[in-house]
Amino acid sequence: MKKIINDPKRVVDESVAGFALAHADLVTVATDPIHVVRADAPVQGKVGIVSGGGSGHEPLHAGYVGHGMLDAAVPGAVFTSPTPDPILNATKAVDGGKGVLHIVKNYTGDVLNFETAADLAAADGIEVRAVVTNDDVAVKDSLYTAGRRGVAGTVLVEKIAGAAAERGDSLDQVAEIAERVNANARSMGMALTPCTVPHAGEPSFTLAEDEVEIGIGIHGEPGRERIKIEPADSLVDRLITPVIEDLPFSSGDRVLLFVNGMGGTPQVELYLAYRRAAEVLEERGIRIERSLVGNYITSLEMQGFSITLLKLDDEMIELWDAPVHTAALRWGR
Amino acid sequence: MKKIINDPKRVVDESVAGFALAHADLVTVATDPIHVVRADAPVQGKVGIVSGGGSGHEPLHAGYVGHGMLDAAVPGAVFTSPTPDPILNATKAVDGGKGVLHIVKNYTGDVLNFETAADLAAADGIEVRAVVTNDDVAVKDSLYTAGRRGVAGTVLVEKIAGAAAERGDSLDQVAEIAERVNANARSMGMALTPCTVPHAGEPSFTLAEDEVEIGIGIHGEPGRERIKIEPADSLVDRLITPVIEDLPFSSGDRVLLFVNGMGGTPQVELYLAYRRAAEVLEERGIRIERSLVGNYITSLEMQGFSITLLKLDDEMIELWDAPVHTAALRWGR
Amino acid sequence: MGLDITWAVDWVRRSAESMSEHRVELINLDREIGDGDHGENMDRGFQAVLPKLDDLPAGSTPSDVLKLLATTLISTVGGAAGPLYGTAYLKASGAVGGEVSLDADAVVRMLEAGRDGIVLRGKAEPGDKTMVDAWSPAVEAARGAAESGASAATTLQAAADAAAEGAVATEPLVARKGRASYLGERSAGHRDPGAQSTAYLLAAGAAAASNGTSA
Amino acid sequence: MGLDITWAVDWVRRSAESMSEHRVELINLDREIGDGDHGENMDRGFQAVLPKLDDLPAGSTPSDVLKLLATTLISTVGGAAGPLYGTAYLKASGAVGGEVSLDADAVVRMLEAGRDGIVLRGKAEPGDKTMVDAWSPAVEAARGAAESGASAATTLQAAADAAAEGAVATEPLVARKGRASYLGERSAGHRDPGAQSTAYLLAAGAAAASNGTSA
Ligand SMILES: Nc1ncnc2c1ncn2[C@@H]1O[C@H](COP(=O)(O)OP(=O)(O)O)[C@@H](O)[C@H]1O
Ligand SMILES: Nc1ncnc2c1ncn2[C@@H]1O[C@H](COP(=O)(O)OP(=O)(O)O)[C@@H](O)[C@H]1O
Ligand SMILES: [Mg+2]
Ligand SMILES: [Mg+2]
Ligand SMILES: [Mg+2]
Ligand SMILES: [Mg+2]
Repeated sequence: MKKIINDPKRVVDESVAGFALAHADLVTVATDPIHVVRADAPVQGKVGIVSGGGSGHEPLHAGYVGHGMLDAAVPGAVFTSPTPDPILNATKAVDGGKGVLHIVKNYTGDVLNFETAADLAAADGIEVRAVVTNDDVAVKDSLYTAGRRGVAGTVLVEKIAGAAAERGDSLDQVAEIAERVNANARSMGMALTPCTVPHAGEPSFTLAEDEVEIGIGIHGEPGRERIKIEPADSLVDRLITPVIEDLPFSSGDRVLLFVNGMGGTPQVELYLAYRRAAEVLEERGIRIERSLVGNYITSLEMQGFSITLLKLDDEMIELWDAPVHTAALRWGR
Repeated sequence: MKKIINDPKRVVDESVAGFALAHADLVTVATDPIHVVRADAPVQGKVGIVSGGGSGHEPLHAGYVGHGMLDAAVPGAVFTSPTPDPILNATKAVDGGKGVLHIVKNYTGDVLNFETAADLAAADGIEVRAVVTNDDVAVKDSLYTAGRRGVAGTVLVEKIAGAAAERGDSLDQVAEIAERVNANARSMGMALTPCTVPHAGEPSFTLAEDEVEIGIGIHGEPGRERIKIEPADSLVDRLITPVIEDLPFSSGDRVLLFVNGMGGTPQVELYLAYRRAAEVLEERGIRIERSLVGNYITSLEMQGFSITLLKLDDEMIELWDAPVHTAALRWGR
Repeated sequence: MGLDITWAVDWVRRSAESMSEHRVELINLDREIGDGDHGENMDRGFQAVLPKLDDLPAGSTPSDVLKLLATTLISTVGGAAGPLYGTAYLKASGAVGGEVSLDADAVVRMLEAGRDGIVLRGKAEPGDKTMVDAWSPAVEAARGAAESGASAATTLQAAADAAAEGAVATEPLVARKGRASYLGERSAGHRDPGAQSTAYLLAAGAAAASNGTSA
Repeated sequence: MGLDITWAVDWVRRSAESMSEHRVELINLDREIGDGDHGENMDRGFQAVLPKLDDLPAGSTPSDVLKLLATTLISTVGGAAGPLYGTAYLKASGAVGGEVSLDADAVVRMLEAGRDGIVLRGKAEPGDKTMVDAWSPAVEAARGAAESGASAATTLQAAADAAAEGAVATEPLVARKGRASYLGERSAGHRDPGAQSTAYLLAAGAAAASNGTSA
């Protein structure tokens, strides 16, 4: 394992400390237990939004703390959900009197820890609602599984819900739009290479020189199937087809096309994938209204990418375009 | 070699095509020969700024085309300087009557091809000046070498010169500030892993499981020395010390600290490195006024990072803060 | 002879030792069908509780130790295992509240409450390839032992043995809860890391008990 | 017998073939001490000129062929090699302008002008571990051959042989120009890719010439 780290046990602490120094204008970082809070929190009269989860997916979530998006992020150990304490602290820190929304990716650990924190916050008189994202079509949803995973769609939920909160929506309204974005978002990813969790020291799985994993999760969880590498256009087709057919997205739909890198993928490959994805949508009469291309929700240094489609309505477009000022996503100010 | 590509010979064309589709609001892309031009070019009464070089360093340069930065970018084949034709075409396309600045990284190929293009543009009556960036302290500068390489400092030159052009400075003034930024910027990088040029199909060099390369260039050119991997803090010290001592940067200086990823480095590691770099500067009484952390000039999927320091003056700070709206760098609008 | 505060503290100490010792093994099991952090998570949690044991007030009961363990795990482990084990120990603590010394029946009540806590939070059924597949046979075995008149220590040993078998028996199963469920059929052929850690934790309890009896 | 338009066209064709054939080898040499693109760059450039050869107007001279080659390389190769070889062929073209058939002296003039063009643009001296280290001995050898009365073909063969030796002789050198110079001492022990491509290109010229003589 080669990484730019010191003690594997201190990776998250030291990285978040660096983040705090680099973005002191945007965030305040509390340590022990660690959570990242918008510098001007709590914003009175605004719904607070807290998200979090295991570290290793940066810029998710700390990179999205700031005006128009999250009020706080709670990073756990690498790929490990945070415990309830920092979630509770973050929830208290961002409560501006209008309640707090938890945006939680659908993993057993995240759901359970956020649940506990929400119970504790409620006991302290803070109104909390949770939206659980589960946009990954790679895993069959069923009563007999943990359900679909929350992946790249989470970024879109955070941006759009963040804008709704910023314009003054109520907790119910913010939760409703967050649910709506999640319900209209679908994703699927693939990996060329595994990633290595610092404290594990070994790659999360192994792939032969000519193999790729289709349907990969964002924790290096193996996916749907392992196949021989194919040209980029075929790989894009393998991801976008199930995404399109799941919702389904149909001719005339307006979408946001999000091509996300897994952390170790060069931009040149992401845009190359974007080209094919746009072509497929064009062929199907699906209109790309907005785009996002880059490493926005990652798995450490994993190489690979995911494709997310979000079916847009006018309100979502307006909220997507609204100003946002965070470390990783910024426009309009 | 595992990459998200189709035909290795069409990587740049297809990727730039994707870029054009994703950022149609910002840029227009001319093909054959390929160059990326600001959507509203030529901006009358504004100095045009053109940069370019081999592909594989994305977001450099196309990601920096837009308001407040570059007017055009000319991507060559991967790691290969573009030929004079597209540079000439780009130069003509962005000439708004006030002349054009070429920002060229100091590599024999880039210098020669931009020189030829400038001669041809001059023959067409366009006033062209070139600024050659050479901020890499890893390579000893000497009469007997090709001189220092232009690396991450180039991004800072492009941003600040771009802002000067946007506010209406003359060609001489824009060139002067570009020279000033280059003269006050120093960088050094390292790599954990090599990168693989698509048409080569093999890694640019090999490193053992426990080796890193100090002083790496942005084309996977081997650097100063190969050492056993060390903790992140020591690696940061190995990069920042020669950077500080070269200019030199001294107590009381105000700087921009730029921690750049080589393309395959996760953010968690970049911020961890930033933490140590900030600590070193603090110890030396050097004041961090501005920061930039991320993958801004890369070597395909190479893992590693570089540290750049720019000694700031008031004008540079003002120009750094000025609005910029490009695919990869955006604030203030 | 029942299991008292000394046993309870010893259980936690031995558990911490076992989690350290098997940290890499549990990480590797979790890498196969999860995300490779289970050993790290458990080790972090149990290391965190050790210093707190010294601050237990005089007169503390096994229930107090279990509660301390529960709250520490909840606030340090994270992931799925943190809340699940946290709830297990919290409910176990409640089931033997106030008792100074646990007899065989108390051991059964404790284990059953623990298992029920996990099921309440995690909604897994036996056969879903989770830690429940170690806890459930452990509870049954303990009940059987206690009903046939075994000592508390022997009862706990029976539970530990059954948990170990239960962990092994997760290998052919297809996971239907937790991260491994994303793998579908491909989860078969691997042991569930949480079931294995459960086996180690109950083995630590049994070892502490037999040590107490023989001492 | 001098070297005429047929020879010139054949030289370019054989050069293209040689660059294709040695593409991977030149990439690998460049990977060692550069950025791994030299073979790709040269192959792209020479492939681009092939279709244009068919459009040469009747009455074209070797100089016209060299000029076409020069402008094509300049506009398709990029990198350092594009402008350097481009300038070399442009100056070589100029040195034999209007001549229908090149004798040994013309071959020397052509090679010398090419070498000087490279030095003018690249500022490298012999011993800097660049293509100049193949071109310079080639020019000297050609001059020696021509002075001792050799034919144009033999003169070119002498140049090609000297270039090949010159390329080999770059191996122990420490690079002082181009990308390899960044390596300092570590560039020693590797052959310069540009010197090697020069050797192949001159060999192609000599082969075309000897083919012409024997035909
Ligand atoms: N719903 C559930 N019910 C019971 N146990 C579960 C459930 N989900 C996960 N587990 C257990 O948790 C273990 C994984 O724990 P851990 O790796 O620490 O957490 P995470 O999966 O969040 O990384 C699994 O091996 C399984 O035994
Ligand atoms: N200044 C120079 N003078 C002469 N030849 C040079 C000079 N710089 C580079 N070269 C030649 O160019 C070759 C590299 O060409 P190429 O790999 O195509 O370009 P780049 O270095 O831009 O990738 C070197 O092997 C060397 O022979
Ligand atoms: Mg986990
Ligand atoms: Mg090159
Ligand atoms: Mg796990
Ligand atoms: Mg090269």
